[in-house]
Amino acid sequence: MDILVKILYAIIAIMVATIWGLTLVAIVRKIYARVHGRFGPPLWQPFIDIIQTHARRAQVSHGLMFYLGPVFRLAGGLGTFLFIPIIYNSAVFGNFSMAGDVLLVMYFIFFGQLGMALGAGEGGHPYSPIGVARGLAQMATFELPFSLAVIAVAIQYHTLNITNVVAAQQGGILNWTLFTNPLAVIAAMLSLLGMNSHAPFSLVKAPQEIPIGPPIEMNGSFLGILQTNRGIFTAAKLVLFMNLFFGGAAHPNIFVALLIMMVKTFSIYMFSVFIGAAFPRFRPEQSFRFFLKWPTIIGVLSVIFIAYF
Amino acid sequence: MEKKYIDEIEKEMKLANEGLPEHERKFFSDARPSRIEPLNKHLENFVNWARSKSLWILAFGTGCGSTELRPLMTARFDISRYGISGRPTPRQASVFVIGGYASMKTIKRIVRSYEQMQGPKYVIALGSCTINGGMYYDSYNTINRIDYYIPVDIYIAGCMPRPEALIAGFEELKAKIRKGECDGMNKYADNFDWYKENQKKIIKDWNMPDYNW
Amino acid sequence: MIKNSESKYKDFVADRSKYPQEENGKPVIDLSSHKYTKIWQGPQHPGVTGNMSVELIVTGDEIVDAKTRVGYLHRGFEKLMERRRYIQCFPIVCRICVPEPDTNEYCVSAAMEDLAGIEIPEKAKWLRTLNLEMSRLANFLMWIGGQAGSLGMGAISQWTMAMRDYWLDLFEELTGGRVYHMYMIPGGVRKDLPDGFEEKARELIIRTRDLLYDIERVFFNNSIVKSRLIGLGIITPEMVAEYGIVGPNARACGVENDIRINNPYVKYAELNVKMITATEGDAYARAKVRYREMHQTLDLITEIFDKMPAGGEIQAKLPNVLHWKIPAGQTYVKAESTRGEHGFYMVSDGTKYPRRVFARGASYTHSISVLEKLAVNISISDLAALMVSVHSCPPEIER
Amino acid sequence: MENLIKKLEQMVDVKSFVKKREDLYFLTAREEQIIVLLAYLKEKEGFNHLAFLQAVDYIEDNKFMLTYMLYNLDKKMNLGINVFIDREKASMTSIHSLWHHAWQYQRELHELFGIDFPGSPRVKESFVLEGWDEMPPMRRDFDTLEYVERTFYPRPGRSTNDPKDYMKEKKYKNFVDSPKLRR
Repeated sequence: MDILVKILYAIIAIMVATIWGLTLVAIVRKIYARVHGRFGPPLWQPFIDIIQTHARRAQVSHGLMFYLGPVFRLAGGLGTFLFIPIIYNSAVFGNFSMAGDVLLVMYFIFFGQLGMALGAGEGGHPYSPIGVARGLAQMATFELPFSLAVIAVAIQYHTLNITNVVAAQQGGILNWTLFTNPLAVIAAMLSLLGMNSHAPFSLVKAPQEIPIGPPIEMNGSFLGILQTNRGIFTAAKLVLFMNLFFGGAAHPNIFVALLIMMVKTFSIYMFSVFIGAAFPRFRPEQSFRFFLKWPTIIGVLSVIFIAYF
Repeated sequence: MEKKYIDEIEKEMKLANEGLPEHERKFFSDARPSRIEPLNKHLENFVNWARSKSLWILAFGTGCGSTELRPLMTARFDISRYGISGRPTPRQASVFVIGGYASMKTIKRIVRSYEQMQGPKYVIALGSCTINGGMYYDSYNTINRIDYYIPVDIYIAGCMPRPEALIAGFEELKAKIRKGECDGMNKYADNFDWYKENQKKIIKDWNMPDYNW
Repeated sequence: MIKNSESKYKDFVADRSKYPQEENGKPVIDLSSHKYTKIWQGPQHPGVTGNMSVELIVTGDEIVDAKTRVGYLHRGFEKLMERRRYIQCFPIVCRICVPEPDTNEYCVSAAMEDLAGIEIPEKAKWLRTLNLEMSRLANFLMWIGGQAGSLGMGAISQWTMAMRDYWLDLFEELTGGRVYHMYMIPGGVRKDLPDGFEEKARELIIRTRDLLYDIERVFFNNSIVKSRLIGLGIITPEMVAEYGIVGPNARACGVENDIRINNPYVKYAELNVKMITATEGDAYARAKVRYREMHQTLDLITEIFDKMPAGGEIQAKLPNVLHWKIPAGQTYVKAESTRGEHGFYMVSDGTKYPRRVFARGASYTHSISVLEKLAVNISISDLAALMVSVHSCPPEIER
Repeated sequence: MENLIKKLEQMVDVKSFVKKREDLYFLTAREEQIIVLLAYLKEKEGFNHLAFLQAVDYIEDNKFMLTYMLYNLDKKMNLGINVFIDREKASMTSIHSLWHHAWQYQRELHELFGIDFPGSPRVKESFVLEGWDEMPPMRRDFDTLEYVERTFYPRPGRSTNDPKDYMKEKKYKNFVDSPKLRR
């Protein structure tokens, strides 16, 4: 009986996260539009897009992996999400948080991309392998500073459990990792730029070079699933960062806590949006070089700093 | 019915793909487009509303009419307010904007891109040149009527039509979609042989499959 | 494979140790060996300029061979003009180059006047100069938006396209047409300036300057833009004569080739047009040259408004244009478009119909020979930027 | 300019020499001497910019007139060189060795006029037409309107009429003299 309740709670959490993630995507589109000097699409546009993609009459598949690719992507997004507590100390939004879930989450972040790579490769369009190669290489590079930052956090709090990490940051803004371990936060935020793949790191979906890259053959429901996953995955990433570095969202009143979560994730997202609105795109090797240079050095420094001082 | 008749019927229902060399034919589909019936009434109305609210234009500037697509997309006449955005690949696009005249080299690509689009797909034809040839009515390289080669939903007259006219045309298209009148995909499937005959009449070197998904 | 620090770009060489193996100087490209992939960039591709395509052969991310395929916009203008009378030729020529139609109008009208020996009045010359400069500015705004967009910087292209649209509004007020303005008819121009045109234009010039300063701050001083454009597609002064390179592409490597100064047409002799050159010859230098050209165009428009006489005849006496016979002869009239030398070669044989009209577009060589040479050894990511940087305009290639 | 003409006349035989404008001259040369003439003009006289190479179809006297338009950046002067070649089995010596972009014009002429340039690279490639099986379209005896009516589907209701008669009957019925363009 207990597990059923937990599953029900998880479904509620997924709903909330999906809606919030898609709304966040729409808000970001509007902000870009304002930078461009126009109005931009309405806030409900992503939802209508998803309905429209699922309502296509004909859908072309290229084999089994082509089916499984978006499914893996969605599984990766859900897996990333399900092990992150959205709200600290909440029965509904606690999710399946357990010991060592940080490692699981980082594995799931990879998992979705790999599944997507398999599916896109089956599509057979020459641009999708190029996009997949770019995406995986870039991910391998930006995962390095991120893992270093997570290792630093784990050393700092002597735990691999996100809930404990959040618990350790409670009680005052100065307990956040942002202030207790700034180097790790800097490294992680730099890698967030690549994770969100906004400019200048929007290599994977560069329209002028490889028109939209891996999902170039995805159509109809495949694309719809990918877009749904975009909402979930965005929310999951941002909530993870919020939990690890910005003190999580904790409040006795659940709605206030949700509000805190929204405000924090939004401001974390803005960091990469502001940079993306003002910069052109890197060449792939430039992007890889960027991640392997300063963010990695900062991450190593943060680990050393935490371990020995 | 006996099985061999069924086989014969199936054989003549298959496409010949004569344009392709012998060893390549097995790589391509030889199925004809099939008519797809809409869903039941209320569901169809709902999805039609969703389709009309998010139109994805195929990013293929086939003629000089596509010059006016850039002001349409950008800050002056911001078409994304109406949920219309560009899509770089035909697999995901739902609206094909034929920008002005189509030369004989372009109509081949137009046919190919149109057949690769996943239905329901709508076509908007810009400019007088797509209606009756316009000022290129006697040019040996530009076709006169686009609707002999692909089904067209909305014509926008003018050389070239202004962005306001384009916005009005898109609104017309939305109204037609909500009424469920834009059925170009099934029209193409029904009159497939007629369209193919017209296309092969002008595309002299037909080196692609007869119907490419 | 590709060095990308700004200083190293000067001696830019790709590592050819693996692919393709060279035999007596020529790379051997064997598609059946699975080392190479053939990719068609275009015609249905967001990164190509207009409706053209480049047939690429890549190994990994590096282009080893490129062939430009054009002809998707061929309308046979020259054949059509042989079937039309002189005055009927005039309204179709502006379709030859879509973003900048006025150069075609000027060239064909000037060619007819040159053959028929008609001298157009002063005010008409001033108005033609004004119109040419305005269209040059509009096209440059579109170009710099495309250059920024090809690097994935959407904001700049949105701003410049909006600003270009205000200039198109001025065009509409002056000529009645938004994109295609059949304005410079043979023997003069169609309309005089409307009231209040000058004030609107001056006010718009100020706004355009503000936008240009913003663009310099956001685009030209951007480290990523520099690291991507500097050293991309270097045109050397030796190539200029060999490949027939004209216009900003030639000026960006130090060759002083500007028809407005070398062979002044309508009123450029009385305006102070400065020769704007750079020395590097790479994409960044070309962009800078065009950026300074835009500023100079704004200056020129202001100067034209200062020097233009108020009244005056704007239309010379023509014979009845419906049966207008032009004496036999041949002529070549050229003007400086945004892409360089844009010329019309017209041969008449004494009848009502021209015998032969040929439109020489600058990007005829820029985006075929030059692009095929420059595209080799660069990464596939840079191809869109390179195509915009040589300013290829497909409709004027194939007419 | 005149001494240049003298020099040229000593070297090759220049048939006619026309001064069109201050900065535009035309001269007519013989077919077999064109490569010598162009090489001399390019290397010695500084006419090193080939603006274009085009053909004019003189069907009545059964000739093609090729025009090489050169430009001299120092003298700021255009020089057009006309060469008359035979129309049947039209062939011309290729100049792709002089300019790297000359092969484009030769490919275009080969496709649109049917003039052959032996040895020119990629001259047989298709430039703008695809699967064209008629005669080269830019020749005078190719009737494009007839081809259009044969190939495409003109929309009914379109009428073309001679502007002179049309204007006469519509507008200037009671005009005696021909109308002047007025602003």
